Amino acid sequence: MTVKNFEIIEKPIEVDHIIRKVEDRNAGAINTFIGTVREMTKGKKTLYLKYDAYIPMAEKKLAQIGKEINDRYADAKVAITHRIGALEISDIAVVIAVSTPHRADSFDASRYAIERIKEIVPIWKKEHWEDGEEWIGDQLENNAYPLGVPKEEDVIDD
Amino acid sequence: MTVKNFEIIEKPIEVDHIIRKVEDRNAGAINTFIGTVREMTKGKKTLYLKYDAYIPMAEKKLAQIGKEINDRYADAKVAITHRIGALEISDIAVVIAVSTPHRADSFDASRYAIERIKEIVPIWKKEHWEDGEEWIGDQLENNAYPLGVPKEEDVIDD
Amino acid sequence: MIKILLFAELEEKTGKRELSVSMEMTVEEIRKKLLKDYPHVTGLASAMAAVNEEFADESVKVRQGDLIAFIPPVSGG
Amino acid sequence: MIKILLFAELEEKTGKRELSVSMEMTVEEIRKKLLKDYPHVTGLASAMAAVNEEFADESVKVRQGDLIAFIPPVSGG
Repeated sequence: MTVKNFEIIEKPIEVDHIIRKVEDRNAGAINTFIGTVREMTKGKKTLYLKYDAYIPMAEKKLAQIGKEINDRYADAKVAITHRIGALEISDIAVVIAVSTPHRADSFDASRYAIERIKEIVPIWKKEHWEDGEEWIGDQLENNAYPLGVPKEEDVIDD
Repeated sequence: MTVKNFEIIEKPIEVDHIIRKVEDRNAGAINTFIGTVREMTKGKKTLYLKYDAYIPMAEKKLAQIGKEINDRYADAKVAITHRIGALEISDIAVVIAVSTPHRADSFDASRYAIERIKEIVPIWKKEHWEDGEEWIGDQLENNAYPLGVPKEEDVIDD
Repeated sequence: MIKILLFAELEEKTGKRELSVSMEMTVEEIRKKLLKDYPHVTGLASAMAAVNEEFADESVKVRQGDLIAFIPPVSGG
Repeated sequence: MIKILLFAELEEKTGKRELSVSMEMTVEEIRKKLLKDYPHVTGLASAMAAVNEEFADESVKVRQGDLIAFIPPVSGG
């Protein structure tokens, strides 16, 4: 079976499975970032989320992030899986695992990965609240908006 | 069954089990730091490690680190388990899991925890190489050494 | 034929995930055509474009068989 | 009685994990006594001390029933 280190899936993500992909005899550290569905954001109660993706491009962009990490951090191994579809509160949306020989790099590379996901990976989240629903956009405020800026309520810092 | 969030154990650590301890409806992020046994350190090949601990004090100090994180990061949940005994290459020595509402805090708190472990938690590692063995000391270089400094080869930055 | 993909609020507001045009055009020209067809979908103006799964500038010429996607601000993670 | 715990290289070099003294003394006095009994265990001089599982200064008086531990530089993680 081929192991895919950069994947978009529709089923629940098994964290252990992602961690196993980055195990290495010369790793001294594995940092794992798990993004989960939070109930309250700025006083608003989320009921559930829907994620959609441009799957082939999203997997390519996740792999690109992995490559960027390999260029920056010696001997890093990276695996990223993002789930799409309907997610409930506390469900895992994304798991990033990075192993490196030394611990500082594992933290920095994992952080780098989640920030890059929010910049370049074509995945979208639609929040469903009690009183409505909305596609959430641009959580970084640093994309190009040639014709306008995102509304304040769109900018979520999670 | 009582859940112990700060534990020294002698059996393999199950990462999923530690992550489950910090799940929370208002967590948007869970950062996990996993410390593993690395084969090569500064060109020297480790065969295996032995960890020892002053168990009751070590568990108290882990809990203290959890409290320090709660004081610094709003709504954080923390769990730390450290394994002792004989560990092979790639075995997991420590798992730190921190959940927070927002991602930046989860990274910072998890990093804080591992640095503090290396400062205040009475756990010791003995490295076994092909040509000898040694208790490793002071990986941070900032403890008090009233009567001498650690030898250079003792200072490992993992 | 050139296939056009729309996502998230672009898909929702146009009611289409997939469209097509027959003529070769630049990214900019395709964007303008879509904005003319769907003037209420203002997000089309600010969406990034990708040609064959790579982000592309406005000046890129989209050829027969190519795939162009309009990518509103992403929110994965 | 006061119980003394030694760990890692301190345990290994003295050959003892546990010792005891009968008289109440300060941390400093217990440390000096150990260094006199085990002069080759130089790590005793620089180890941190904990009384009843909390780090303690040299001046702390160790009472009957207390537990003092000498803690060489730690290396967990």
